[in-house]
Amino acid sequence: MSSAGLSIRHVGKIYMSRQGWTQALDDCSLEVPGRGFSVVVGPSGCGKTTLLNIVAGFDDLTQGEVRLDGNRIAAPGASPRPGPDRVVVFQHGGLFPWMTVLDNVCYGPVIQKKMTAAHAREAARRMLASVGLSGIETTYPGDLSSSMRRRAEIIRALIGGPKVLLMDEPFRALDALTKSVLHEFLLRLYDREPYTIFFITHDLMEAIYLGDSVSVMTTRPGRIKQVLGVPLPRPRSHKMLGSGTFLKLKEQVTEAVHEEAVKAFMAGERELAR
Amino acid sequence: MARTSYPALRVASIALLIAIWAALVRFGVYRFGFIPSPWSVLVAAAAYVTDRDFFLDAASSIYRVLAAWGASAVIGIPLGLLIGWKRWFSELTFPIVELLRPIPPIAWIPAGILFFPQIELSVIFICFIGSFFPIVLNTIAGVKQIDQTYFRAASCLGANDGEIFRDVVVRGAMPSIMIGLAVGMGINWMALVAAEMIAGEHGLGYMIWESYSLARYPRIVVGMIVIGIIGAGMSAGIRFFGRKMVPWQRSLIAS
Amino acid sequence: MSAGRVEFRGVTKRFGTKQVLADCTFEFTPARFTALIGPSACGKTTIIDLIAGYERPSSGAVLLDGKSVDGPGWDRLVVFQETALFPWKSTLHNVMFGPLNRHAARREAERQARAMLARLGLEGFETKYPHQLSGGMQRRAELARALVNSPLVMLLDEPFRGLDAMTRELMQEYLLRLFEEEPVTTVFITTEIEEAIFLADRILVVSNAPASLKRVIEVDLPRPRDLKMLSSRRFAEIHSKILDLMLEEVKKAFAEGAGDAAEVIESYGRAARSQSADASGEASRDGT
Amino acid sequence: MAKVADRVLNEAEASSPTPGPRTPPVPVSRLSLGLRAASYQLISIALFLLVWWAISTIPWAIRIPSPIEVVSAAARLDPQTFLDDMILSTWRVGLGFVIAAAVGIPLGIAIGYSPLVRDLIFPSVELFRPIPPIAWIPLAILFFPLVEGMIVFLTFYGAFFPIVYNTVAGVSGIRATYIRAGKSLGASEWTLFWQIVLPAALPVIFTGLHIAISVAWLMVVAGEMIANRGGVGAMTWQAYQTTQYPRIFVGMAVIGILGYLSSLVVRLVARIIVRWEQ
Repeated sequence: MSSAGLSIRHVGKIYMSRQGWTQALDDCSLEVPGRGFSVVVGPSGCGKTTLLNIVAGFDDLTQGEVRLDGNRIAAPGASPRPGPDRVVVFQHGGLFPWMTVLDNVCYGPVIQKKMTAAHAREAARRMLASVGLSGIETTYPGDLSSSMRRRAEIIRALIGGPKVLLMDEPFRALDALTKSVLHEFLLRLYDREPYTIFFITHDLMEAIYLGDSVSVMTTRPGRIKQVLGVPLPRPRSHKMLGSGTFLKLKEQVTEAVHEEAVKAFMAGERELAR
Repeated sequence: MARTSYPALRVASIALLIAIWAALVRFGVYRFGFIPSPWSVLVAAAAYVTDRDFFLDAASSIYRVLAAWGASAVIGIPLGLLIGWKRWFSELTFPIVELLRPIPPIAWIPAGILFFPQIELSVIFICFIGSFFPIVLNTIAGVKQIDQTYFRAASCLGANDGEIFRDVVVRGAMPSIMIGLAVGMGINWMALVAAEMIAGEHGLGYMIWESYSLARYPRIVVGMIVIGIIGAGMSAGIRFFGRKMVPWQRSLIAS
Repeated sequence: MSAGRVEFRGVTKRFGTKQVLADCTFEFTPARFTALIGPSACGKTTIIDLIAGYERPSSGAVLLDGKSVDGPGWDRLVVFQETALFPWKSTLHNVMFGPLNRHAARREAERQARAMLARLGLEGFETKYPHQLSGGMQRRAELARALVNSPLVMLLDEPFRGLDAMTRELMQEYLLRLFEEEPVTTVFITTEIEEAIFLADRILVVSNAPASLKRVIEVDLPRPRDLKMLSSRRFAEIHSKILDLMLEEVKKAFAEGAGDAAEVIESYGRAARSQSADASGEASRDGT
Repeated sequence: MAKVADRVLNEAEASSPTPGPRTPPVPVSRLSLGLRAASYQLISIALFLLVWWAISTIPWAIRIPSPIEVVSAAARLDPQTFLDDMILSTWRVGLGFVIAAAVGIPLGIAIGYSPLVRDLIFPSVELFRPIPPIAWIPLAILFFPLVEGMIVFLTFYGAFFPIVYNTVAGVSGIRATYIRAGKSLGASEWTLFWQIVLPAALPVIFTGLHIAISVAWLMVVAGEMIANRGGVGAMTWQAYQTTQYPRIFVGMAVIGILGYLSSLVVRLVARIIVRWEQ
């Protein structure tokens, strides 16, 4: 009950609008063990992001509860607040464009009054240097390559030592090479110090390559359809992408997701046809 | 589309404009005979810019514009930020803004004179009305277009409401605020000229109108050119200032 | 079925002083699906622009069925990276645009357009404007706008970029089906290795700027293809071969001082190195 | 609708492990959302009138007639002359605006389309830009023998620049892929212009028209105040001269309403013509 990690229990979410009700999530349960790397895959519009938003505290839930390291952080009626214990890496990049990279990375520690500004700067510099990002401290995010931006954002999320790192399709819309660069980056960080990571994506290869487990979500209303363990050893390397274990797993996940994807796709087209 | 350019044509363009002006006046086409010629304007300009009146007029116009612009920025920016950020505040105050917005600043001239017995204050008030709406509306738009991601990012890094206001709302809206300030300055000059013509004493708009009344026609054109130059200079100043304020977005305030 | 042969003979392209293509000699075989893959911004799009006739080679020749390409034409049609459907025309009128320009009768053009839209599963969307369609539908409508002209060559410039992975997969299946039903010479640009293997008969790996042909890889997966093949052994072999080739390219770019490439090298290099040594090294640095 | 909700809630009841209090979602109807928005607007306007009234009663504040005085002044206006003034002003704005559009849009297209025309004409146009249109009033009086001509010229001149600038921006800002796609699909120059360049630029051209109509109203008011020969601007100015102060505010309100309505018309036309935009 009070074990470390993120625990999502029977979470349901109903949206209300002028048009009526939409059930986005229905009885969603998922466990992310402490220092574990859990990936959720599902077709777009299946409610993955809603689930992440609930955990992050951007959205409230209408059923169930979410616990982090045993403490309840969200329940119906108990309006959650976002906090530095659950930091999000955003889909389209969440670095403040009006702050330099260094100011972005320092932002959390300074605002939480964990460190003095000078201290935070020092720590940020060191952290950036340790991942090969020195020399860009005074640059604005807009002047960086997309890969550098993503990396700086991950560092900004990690510097305050969150209890869980929430990643909302962070590598979406990047080209294949940049993506694989970032995969290696994230894996290397994780090998160095495993954080609890809750990762959302619709890229199956990415899901299997990165995660300890892959949970497949159904199309709306979102529910966890299947959880598959990834038996690949760590540290991972891109040579494993051709291994038998990987291919077998990929086939399984593809099958599970494809069905949902087609359903979601048809539903989407029907909706537009109206 | 081809990006060919003809630099010589650009010079020719302006030369041609002046030549056509001179010819139209010289040969008195239609009523162009009433319009001062380029040469007479040049002579009048030489006389005017060395005159003490020039500095008096320019100084009082610039003072009025800057005062009005500053006041509308001081009131308009915070108001716009709040309207854009807090929904209840927007619902409470935005209808009033919407109600008053369609009234052009010039229509406020009689009211302005009525409100303030001193001419100085009423001219500044009319200019204030001119720049107030572009500044408020651009500030609101600036806040509204900030991606929700940044609010979320700030709050999950531990920022409270005040910090979100300081680090996300104000800074995110800054590019748009700068545009509002630039547009406001342009409308300010327009309102100023009208107010000075109708109600003013001193000032470049007043000078133009006085020259008309005293039949010193070339001076009218001199006044127009002086206003154009000062206005363009101030806009350039704002753009420069804007670039300093939003170093992360270089091309935004280019035009 | 021999029409639609595109040949590049010693083609070089410069923009100002910058060389984009260096001495390219290759050909796109009729009725075959060729994918061009290479690092982003390596000059792949220029190859499409040359075939489409938007650009002319600085030296060398681009030939279509033996004749030099001069200017755009409906026999070589492009599906662009971001959709280029005209937003002010309905889906039907977008598709009719080509036939009408060739002075087809309005009725006939409409009949063809409707049939083509139906073939792509877009019945019922004829009167919708592009912004009323989903991303996947827009791509299909654009395919329809090109295919209705029965071009000799289809040029696809990363057409599925920006779609989410699953819609993308479905679009790939659509494209495969269309191609397998009626093969035309197809040139497909992508940065995704998986996509290239899944769709193509041949893959041209393009080297970094200035672009030139690095290697031709024949994809011997049987047709008709299906998603199962993505997890086959043969697929994985080709995949790793191409990945290695591309990494080599990126390394070369690094030697020439390109900034972003440094990152690739670094992360791949470190991944290969002993992880424990790396980790302990970092730990001691963090400790100080 | 309600049934789905019931089912969802029942299921929630059955499956939820949460012991704590659960607040079932409160249905929000379209009506109540609409009412809420309307009530805020009413409160907002009421607040405005209250502040206005309060200021009018304070002797040491700015001199302003109370809202009641303004309303009764409006009621006492002669409807015929009032209507004539409104029609006259609207006519002047409309005429100037239409001429500006008729000249400005083709000119803007030519400047945006042809580098030759751009370099020949644009520098001269640029030269006029920093001079506020109102500063042209004295010259306009000199030039035009009739008040009518002068005022229409002023509205034309005010509307002209926003139209030209936005048309140029619209035409030169077309995404290159549209042109390329058109050429590949075999479009002639003629088709390219009418079916691609023009529609692609239309949304931006309408932005220009929208700005232009409000500048035209500003100019008509300035012109009428100075000429003092009919129109709502003159009516407002005369109210001041004859110390009928509440009428000033009636005039302002009318100017505001007419300005608002005419920009509404532009927006409506835009929505009909540019129907492909959301």
